[in-house]
Amino acid sequence: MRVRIHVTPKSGVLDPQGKAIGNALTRLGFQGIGDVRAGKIIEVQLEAPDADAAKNQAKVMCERLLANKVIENYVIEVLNE
Amino acid sequence: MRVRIHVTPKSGVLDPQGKAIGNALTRLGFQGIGDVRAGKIIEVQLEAPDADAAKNQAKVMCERLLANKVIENYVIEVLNE
Amino acid sequence: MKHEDTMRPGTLEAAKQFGLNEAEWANILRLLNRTPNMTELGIFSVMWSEHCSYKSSRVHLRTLPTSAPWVIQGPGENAGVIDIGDGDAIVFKMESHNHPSFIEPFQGAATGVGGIMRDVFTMGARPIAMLNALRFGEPEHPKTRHLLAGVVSGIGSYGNCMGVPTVGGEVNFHKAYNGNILVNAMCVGLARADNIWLSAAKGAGNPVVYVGSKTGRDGIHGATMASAEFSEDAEEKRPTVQVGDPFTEKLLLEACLELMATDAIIGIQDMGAAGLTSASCEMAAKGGAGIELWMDKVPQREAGMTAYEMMLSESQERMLMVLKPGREAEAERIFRKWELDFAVIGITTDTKRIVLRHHGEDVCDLPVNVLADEAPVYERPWVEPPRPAPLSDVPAPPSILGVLKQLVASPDLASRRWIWEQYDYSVMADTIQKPGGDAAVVRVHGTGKAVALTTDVTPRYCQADPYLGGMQAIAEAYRNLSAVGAKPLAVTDNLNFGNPQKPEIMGQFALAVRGLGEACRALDFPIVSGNVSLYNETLLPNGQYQNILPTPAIGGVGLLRDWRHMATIAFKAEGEAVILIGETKGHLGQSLYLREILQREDGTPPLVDLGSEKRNGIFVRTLIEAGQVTTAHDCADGGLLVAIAEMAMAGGIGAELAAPVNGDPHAYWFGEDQARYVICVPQSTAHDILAQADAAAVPAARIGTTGGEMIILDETNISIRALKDPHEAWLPDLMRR
Amino acid sequence: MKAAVIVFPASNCDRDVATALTQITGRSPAMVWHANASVPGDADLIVLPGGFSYGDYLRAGAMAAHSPIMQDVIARAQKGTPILGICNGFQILCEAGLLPGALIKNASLSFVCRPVNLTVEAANTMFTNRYAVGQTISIPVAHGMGNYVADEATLDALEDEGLVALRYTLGDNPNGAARNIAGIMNRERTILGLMPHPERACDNALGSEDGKALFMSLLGALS
Ligand SMILES: Nc1ncnc2c1ncn2[C@@H]1O[C@H](COP(=O)(O)OP(=O)(O)O)[C@@H](O)[C@H]1O
Ligand SMILES: [Mg+2]
Repeated sequence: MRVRIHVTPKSGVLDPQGKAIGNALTRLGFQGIGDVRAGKIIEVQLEAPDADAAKNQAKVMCERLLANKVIENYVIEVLNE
Repeated sequence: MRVRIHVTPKSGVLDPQGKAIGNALTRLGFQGIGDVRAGKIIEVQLEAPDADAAKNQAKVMCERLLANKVIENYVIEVLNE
Repeated sequence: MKHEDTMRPGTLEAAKQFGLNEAEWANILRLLNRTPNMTELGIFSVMWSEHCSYKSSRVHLRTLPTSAPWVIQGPGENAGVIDIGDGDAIVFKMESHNHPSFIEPFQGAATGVGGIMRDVFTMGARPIAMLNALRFGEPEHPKTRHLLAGVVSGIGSYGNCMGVPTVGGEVNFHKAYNGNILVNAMCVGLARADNIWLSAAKGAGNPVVYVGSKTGRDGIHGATMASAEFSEDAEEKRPTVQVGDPFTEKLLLEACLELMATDAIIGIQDMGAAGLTSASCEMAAKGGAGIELWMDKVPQREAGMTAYEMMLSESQERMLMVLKPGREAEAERIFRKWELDFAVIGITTDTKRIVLRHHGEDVCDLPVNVLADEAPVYERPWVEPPRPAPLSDVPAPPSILGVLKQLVASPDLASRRWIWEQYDYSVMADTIQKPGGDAAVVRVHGTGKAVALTTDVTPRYCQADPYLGGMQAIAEAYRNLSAVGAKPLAVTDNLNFGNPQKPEIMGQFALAVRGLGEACRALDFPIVSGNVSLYNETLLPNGQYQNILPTPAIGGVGLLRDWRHMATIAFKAEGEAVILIGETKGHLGQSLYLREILQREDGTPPLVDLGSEKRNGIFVRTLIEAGQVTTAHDCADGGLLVAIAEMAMAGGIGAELAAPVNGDPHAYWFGEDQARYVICVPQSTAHDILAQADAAAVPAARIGTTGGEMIILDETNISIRALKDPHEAWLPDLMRR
Repeated sequence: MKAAVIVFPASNCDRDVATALTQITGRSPAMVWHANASVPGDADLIVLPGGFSYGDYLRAGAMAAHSPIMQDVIARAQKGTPILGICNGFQILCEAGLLPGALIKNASLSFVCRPVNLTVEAANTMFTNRYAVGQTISIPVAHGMGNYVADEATLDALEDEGLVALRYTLGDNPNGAARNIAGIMNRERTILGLMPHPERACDNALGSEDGKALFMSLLGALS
């Protein structure tokens, strides 16, 4: 079973990387660039009987390791069953 | 218009971060962890008349800056229209 | 809080939530002769917090010696400044980021580094070195590895990006820090003595300018959190963590230095803890001016921010300046070039009031002196902590070298290489002594001079006897500088203690400060800047409080007039005479031998004889300056044999040692008597050096000869490899687990 | 020999390399701000220094590769002006397409600062003619993203054409780089990118003078 986890900075938390990317796009000549946020995406192959179990397992992974809950949010997507 | 861009290491390209995450998950006691890939997610607010135009613009951004085609693939998703 | 709510009158309840007590609230009402609104109350809570007002510590700090002919600026500005000759000045300070680093180790430590760098470059100095003094809980504690890894990578990521070498520091592990780690960062900068910038906002009608990053809602009430003890709900306070942006800070550094090459600035102050509030109040207070701020002009990261939020935000990488009128355009050009926000957000006035205007309304109007000078000062009651019983018998170990092997791989003595290899210690190409020695040495670029830098304190000594522990911290810093051949010049401190409202903790503080002061006076080693971090305690599940060990961390700065005459700890050649300087009594109380080998933390800490410290230090330094000695190391944690082992491991050369004629060998080899150094000299000069020592009334004795690949002690021996492998492996092994 | 050092936002070894160049060539380089349109016409060497241009955000060197000055740097490269990229400069050269491959996170995921032993692989170049092939030299590295990657065909081509200038000596690879690659050149051997910092190894007081020969090679070749 494969899950995909999106980890993004919480709104209100400074995202220096997003800010720098936004400025760079503007410098490259793209017009009307607004807010840019940069995050991580982690795909994990894991063993689980079904999608729900996979999602639960991924949730534990996020809480324990993959996301820094102080400043980040995460969203889990199960890719196939 | 908001687009989300997934940038992931090409298969075959070394992914030290993915590998380290996989090892850490196994050390934390998760069983049966297989391949782990780590990538980036970039959300950009841009001005475009419709989803197709937004996608095209994002594609140019990826080709020019957001992805390094030597090592990365990208996928574009338009979030709202 | 919505805008309307920030305009409502404050209440006692709100004041308490902001960390003020009933008497302080009453005092505010009396001083203002009216009820402050919530915005004003927020500003009071920040300015009157422990962090900004030093209300518990001030009466004690006043007793510290802060002057010397070479001190240009003592405590009171963003950092201390000393004269190192030829028009050069060193600007330095140490600061804590303990609580944020416990909550989010990477960002907490990173923003700590960013904050202390701003303190230094605000004064016109280019940072040239960073150090960090770290304390973690027990190595086995479930949080320790995560915290250590995060803190180290946070420090590295910020300092490395800034291009400032991180050249030294110290790390201890002790269970008293399980729930409250200490992250103290020190920044050292180089400036021209005639180009130091201060923070006073002088004159009326001068533009007040904001530069750097935009203001967001981060860290609101960070300063009050820094002054509140930790409880189990510390995690609830998480959103107050700020994220650092070293890239922006690097631009800010370059832009500020570029502007400082002109004479456009009247006063400049970084926005650190308590952000815009303390920056504006302190600038106004120092300059005897008033300030009017136009909050609509403050660069904002988020929509709909209230004046309250902007004033209390702790967004990083921001500065406030007062410019000479008419110089705005020139300044703006520089900051725009560096792609930074720049805004004129107010004006100085002659009212001596802080006035905030937002959406056409005055949302705050407070007298500056009430915020700054009328802040509470407490003479908190204190008692002398109980003295430890004198040491009972200490059994001899079966094998001296076996103990040595165990000690060099113990948590407080094992190699810190895993840490410092994550720091760029060689950028700027002037680091001529990297981490791993007694003090780091960094050249003053393009000159023959160099500065030596060290951080020191032995918390277990301070716990047993805060007065002696305070003295010892200064003495050890003095020794580490002398051991590389530097003349110790001045000190910054970071006083980390528990809850000052507990008389025993306040007693630790008072006595430690007394010890620091006494040692500084005796050694001509004034304190020119510092920081106090109190309330370092954790509420345990059983309802008890765990206070940290008293930890007055000392950052010492010394000067080498000629860096070609410098000593390092490594044995350099075979067949040299190993000479011990200083007197050895075999003091085992509070030693690492007791703690690591016998699992005992008892006895009194070693005595500190400041006369010997000075005499012996000057003697060793003079030999190094004269080019007679290039190998020296002080004896500290672990005692004489550990010092010798460190010299052998660093040089890859062994030594043959003679045991003492009388006394217990284990006390001789592992006792932690102070004021001692090990030096090495060629056979041909050994006799002369001993004679010089004799003439200077400095105890000195030849104790061995370098050579081979072993440490040989009477009939026993151990190879350097057998010591070095476990010494180097301990920390990487811990982190791999 | 007249060098130009390009200064990007958050370059931080620009001064160090200028010091080394001044000391060894006797001439101080021109310091050129990245927003400028062109490199001074008389520059016969362009140096992209180490540092954290744009904070290493997104990918190290990615944003700097699009700096205004880079159009001229690329044009000058095509005309054969020698270019030296150190650390972040190497990353920028790869991102700008002037050198093949890419530099990704160190295998350890940690920043690493320490002296490394390098083996000189090519000495018949303007950058390395003062070294001997097979010589071992010690130069410090200091980077978080020095792990060189490229597809097998590219790696084979680099080897076959003798474009690997420096390799980490066996057992001393600090970052996991493919085939221990520490520095590579373009086909014309006019561009060198390397992760180690030769400018920090020009002074025995810093621990090594092994970097000096690189600047002396250039001095000899260009004057
Ligand atoms: N956190 C750290 N960062 C950088 N260097 C460190 C750190 N901790 C220790 N070191 C270095 O390791 C060496 C040994 O530290 P320590 O045992 O505290 O020295 P000493 O006993 O001489 O004060 C010193 O050179 C010190 O600068
Ligand atoms: Mg020492």
